[in-house]
Amino acid sequence: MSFEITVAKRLGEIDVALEMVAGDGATVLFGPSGVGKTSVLNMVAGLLRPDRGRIVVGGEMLFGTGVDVPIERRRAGYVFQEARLFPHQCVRANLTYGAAAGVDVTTVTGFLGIDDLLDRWPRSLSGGEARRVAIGRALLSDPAFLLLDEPLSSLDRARREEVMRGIEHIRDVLTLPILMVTHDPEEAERIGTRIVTMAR
Amino acid sequence: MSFEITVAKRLGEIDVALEMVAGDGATVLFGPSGVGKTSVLNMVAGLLRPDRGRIVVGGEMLFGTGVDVPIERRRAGYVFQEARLFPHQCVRANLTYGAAAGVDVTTVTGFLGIDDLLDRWPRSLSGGEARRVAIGRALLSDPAFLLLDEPLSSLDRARREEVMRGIEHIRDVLTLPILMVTHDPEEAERIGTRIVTMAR
Amino acid sequence: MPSAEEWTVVVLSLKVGGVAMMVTLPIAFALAWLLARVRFPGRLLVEAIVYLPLVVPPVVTGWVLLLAFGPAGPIGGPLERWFGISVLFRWTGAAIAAGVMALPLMVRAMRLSIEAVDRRLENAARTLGAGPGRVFWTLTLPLSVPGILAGAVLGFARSIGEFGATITFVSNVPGETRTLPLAIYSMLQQPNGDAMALRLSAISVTLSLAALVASELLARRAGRGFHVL
Amino acid sequence: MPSAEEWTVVVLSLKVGGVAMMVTLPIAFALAWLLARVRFPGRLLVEAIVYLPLVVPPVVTGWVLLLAFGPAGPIGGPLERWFGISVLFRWTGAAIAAGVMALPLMVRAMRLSIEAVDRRLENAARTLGAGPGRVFWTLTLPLSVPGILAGAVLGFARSIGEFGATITFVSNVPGETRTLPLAIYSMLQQPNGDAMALRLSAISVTLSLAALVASELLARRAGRGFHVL
Amino acid sequence: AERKGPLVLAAASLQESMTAVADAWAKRGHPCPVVSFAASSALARQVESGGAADLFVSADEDWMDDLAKRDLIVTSTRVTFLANRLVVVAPKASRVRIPVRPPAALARVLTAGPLAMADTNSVPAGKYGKAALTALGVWAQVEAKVVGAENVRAALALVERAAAPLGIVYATDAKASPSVRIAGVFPENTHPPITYPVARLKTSTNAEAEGFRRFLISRAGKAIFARYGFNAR
Ligand SMILES: Nc1ncnc2c1ncn2[C@@H]1O[C@H](COP(=O)(O)OP(=O)(O)OP(=O)(O)O)[C@@H](O)[C@H]1O
Ligand SMILES: Nc1ncnc2c1ncn2[C@@H]1O[C@H](COP(=O)(O)OP(=O)(O)OP(=O)(O)O)[C@@H](O)[C@H]1O
Ligand SMILES: [Mg+2]
Ligand SMILES: [Mg+2]
Repeated sequence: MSFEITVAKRLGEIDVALEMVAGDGATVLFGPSGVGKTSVLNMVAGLLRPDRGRIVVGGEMLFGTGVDVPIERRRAGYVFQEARLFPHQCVRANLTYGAAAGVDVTTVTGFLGIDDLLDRWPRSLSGGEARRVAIGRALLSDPAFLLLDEPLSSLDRARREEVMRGIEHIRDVLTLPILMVTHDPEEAERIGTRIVTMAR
Repeated sequence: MSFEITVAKRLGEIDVALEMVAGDGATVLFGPSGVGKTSVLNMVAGLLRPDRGRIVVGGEMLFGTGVDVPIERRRAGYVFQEARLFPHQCVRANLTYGAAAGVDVTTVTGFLGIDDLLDRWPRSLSGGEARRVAIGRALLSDPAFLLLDEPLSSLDRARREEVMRGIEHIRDVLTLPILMVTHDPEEAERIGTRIVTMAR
Repeated sequence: MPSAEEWTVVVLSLKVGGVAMMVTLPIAFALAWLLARVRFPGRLLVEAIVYLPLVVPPVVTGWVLLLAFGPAGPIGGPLERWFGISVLFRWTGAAIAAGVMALPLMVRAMRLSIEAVDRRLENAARTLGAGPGRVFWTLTLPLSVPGILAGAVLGFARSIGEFGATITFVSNVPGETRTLPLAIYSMLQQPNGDAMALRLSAISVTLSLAALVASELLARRAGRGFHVL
Repeated sequence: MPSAEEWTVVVLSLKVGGVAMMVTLPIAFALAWLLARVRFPGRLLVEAIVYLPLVVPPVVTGWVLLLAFGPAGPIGGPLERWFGISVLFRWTGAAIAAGVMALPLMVRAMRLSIEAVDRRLENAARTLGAGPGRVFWTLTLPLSVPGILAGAVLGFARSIGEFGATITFVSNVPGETRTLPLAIYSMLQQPNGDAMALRLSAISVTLSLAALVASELLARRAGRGFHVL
Repeated sequence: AERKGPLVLAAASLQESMTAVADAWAKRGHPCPVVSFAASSALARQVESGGAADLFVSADEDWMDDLAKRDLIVTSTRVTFLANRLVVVAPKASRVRIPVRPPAALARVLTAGPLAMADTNSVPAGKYGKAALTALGVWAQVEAKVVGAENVRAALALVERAAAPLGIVYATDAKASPSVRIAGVFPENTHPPITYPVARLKTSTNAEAEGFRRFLISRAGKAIFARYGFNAR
């Protein structure tokens, strides 16, 4: 089982709830804007505490009765909806923030097309460049699973194709569990081993 | 002529340059990530000063020899790549920030699906909700032309359809010049009266 | 319960501190904005002058104020001739001293907040048709509220606690310039005044504590705009 | 050129101000962090105590320090008995006075910056495997640099200018505790000391100006991270 | 309307005694004088800058001379009306006695620990003390042990809190403090006379000013000061 998620959380006047059990591969979370997709990812990452529920990822219980694994030990490779780069660190430092010492950044910078950006400051990056650095940063942090919140928006076709291949590689060769949010049916189709649709 | 843009600008080690003359309707700016699309919009909006060039929109010279119209008098309806909502104002105040007194917000909140969010604070909005508020804010500011930087990313299919229809309405009925950046060929096809491709 | 005399001192302190803070606040914000946003030639000099009262001993500041605001001074002269106003030995002088001493603290705090305002939001506002003035009032100012509050508290506390410049500038006149610190000083001059001095210090602390709590509550309201997740 | 005597005073002032700032900086940052981030029961009380030296007249602060660090005091007693250390009439005492007076200014400035740090970045760091400690050192601290710099300048300037608490606590001992403000005060007590007092004030101002310029340069480096478009 | 009392600028060391005199004056049906207590130096500078007050009572003649030189006082009203003595104090519990002679013995006692004085370069009490110790031939030995306080009361406080075993203060201070005792008195001929002059200021407009000045130097006024340890002149 890659993801076993049963959560409920009240946000203001909205109830976010999801119940899903997903096998190996990538699970695409699909649903209208505001339904709670990002909130679910936040709960899996440990940033948001469910009011009740259970979260098991790759056989490891992250949240449940008496269990609430601290964020930093969940080993989520989380690509946020916004880039969230560290503004005071250059791109290289951002990329290696979560990485083991001596990691080779070129393993990801190649297919992300950010080889030339390593010495730049985040503020000088374009939208798509920042997004790709954020993807690279998550991948280099030796994650146990991936949480991807619309990672491919703001990428052009060619780049999107390359990044999708990267994700497929992670899914098929590295066999990391992946939970991805997207609004693009084509992306969902291609990456998702299965599609979970959330609704109010 | 809706847009007549000849600009060149050096950003760090990158040269952004564009030369285009576009007639009525919507112009889609297409090109790989980092090519300078956002920079062009910033120059048209007046946020970035071209090193040299000329910008004429709807017959009005915004930038050129001896001319540099101040940002606030260019009347650009600019939807930024990030939402940029004012964090200390509720959604309603954000929407009416640039609007004439007494403007009816429901003219845009309907098709944007943000009627229920009017009294919320920006920090509590989801990614797509914030984006839609940003679109509404730009539309309500009585713009002379629209600058849209990937406005439809992070919207689900149904909502995207509605917003696209809204943009088409603005293009065809209100006949405002529109300059839009997108990576989605389908969107480009449907909204763009013409497509301008930028390349290094 | 405070005695009638203590009461006079407290009311006077509040008046002096309150007026000093209120008048200095906008001046400090204008200076903070200037220092944070405008690159002009004499910038570092202006900054140095603002900081002066922090650096030189309060006695010197008081003395300089005395020279400036005396009837023969460059400010006091015209003030006296044209408006018939004299601030020597008057509570207005005490407020001036308090304000001048509080200024550097206020400016620094406000500047920090102004510099932290996201310029991208201001740019967005301008594309929406807001001129620099409107951008200032609707964005820069409200987004700097944390710094303004911090500056106000620091300034008020400093005003309430100001001693050296005040006694040097406007003396220690009961009912006019004998604010809490001066009253405390007077008590400490008497061998048996320790208890009274402590009492007055406690009042002093209570006042500032109240200001502190008020600013915390206001700050909490202002803080709701920020993302935490 | 300063005379040999002035030189002694300047060097002493720098030593006292520098040590006071260096030692107080981490304490202030820890307090600022605590006040900005942790909601604990006695929070307002801690805050009030931090602010005390700002509010009560410096003379009272000096007097309280005297009681605490005197040979019979709760801190001075053990210090003397166990370590044979006495800070009375020593430059170390002057540094303590300066540090205590500078503390509230430093804490407030730092807190402002800590509160302005984007929590979402810290959350991102934690998902990347950084524990609270690493998040603090790699994000909270460096992103608070503007506040730390502002606090350092304010603190240094305040230390260089500290008078009332110092003279009350450790007296005016040449070569040990006679810092610039005390020397200036001594001058002003004499009918013809004005010129000398002004001279020393100018030195004082120059020192702080140097600190100011240094902090501006550092701040410029730190400021490059922020979006402007 | 209520008549306003004169504004009196008085040296801080007169705090208690002057307040008592002002109260006595008020009891006789006069409007209560408004007294501002600060260092003589601060008050004199305020007058020099044009501050309008009625009377100035200085703790030393230097600052009064300074005002006279600038023609700010009505010279005919200047009267030196009080005098003080310089003493060595020790904490109440201490049993130390100060031998005035020989210098070696005096120096040995005074250098046993820090010697609290008002600043010897600037504050009057400190300057008098330095003069006395010089006259007694021990200044060179004692100097290193001296800690200079901002004012006499601060020096006294150091002794009261046992931060210093001995201090040099005015007799009036010693008398007012319950926690110190006088361990020795300096002979009057070892230092310049310690005197307090009063004068009316040229800026004085208050009709009561002259009356209060006369009361200060009257037998009744001086009697009140005497209760606080001053010697009438
Ligand atoms: N503090 C709050 N008060 C009220 N409503 C909130 C609060 N926080 C979040 N919400 C609401 O919770 C819902 C879920 O938000 P979430 O960010 O998870 O949506 P999403 O599915 O990721 O949407 P999108 O596709 O637009 O990013 C949204 O409707 C949002 O408005
Ligand atoms: N200060 C700078 N120093 C160096 N390069 C810069 C700087 N500012 C911008 N650039 C570069 O300029 C290029 C244009 O950026 P811009 O944001 O316009 O791209 P874009 O076409 O909008 O890309 P995207 O589709 O990813 O948003 C980018 O390659 C960016 O890295
Ligand atoms: Mg979302
Ligand atoms: Mg872009």
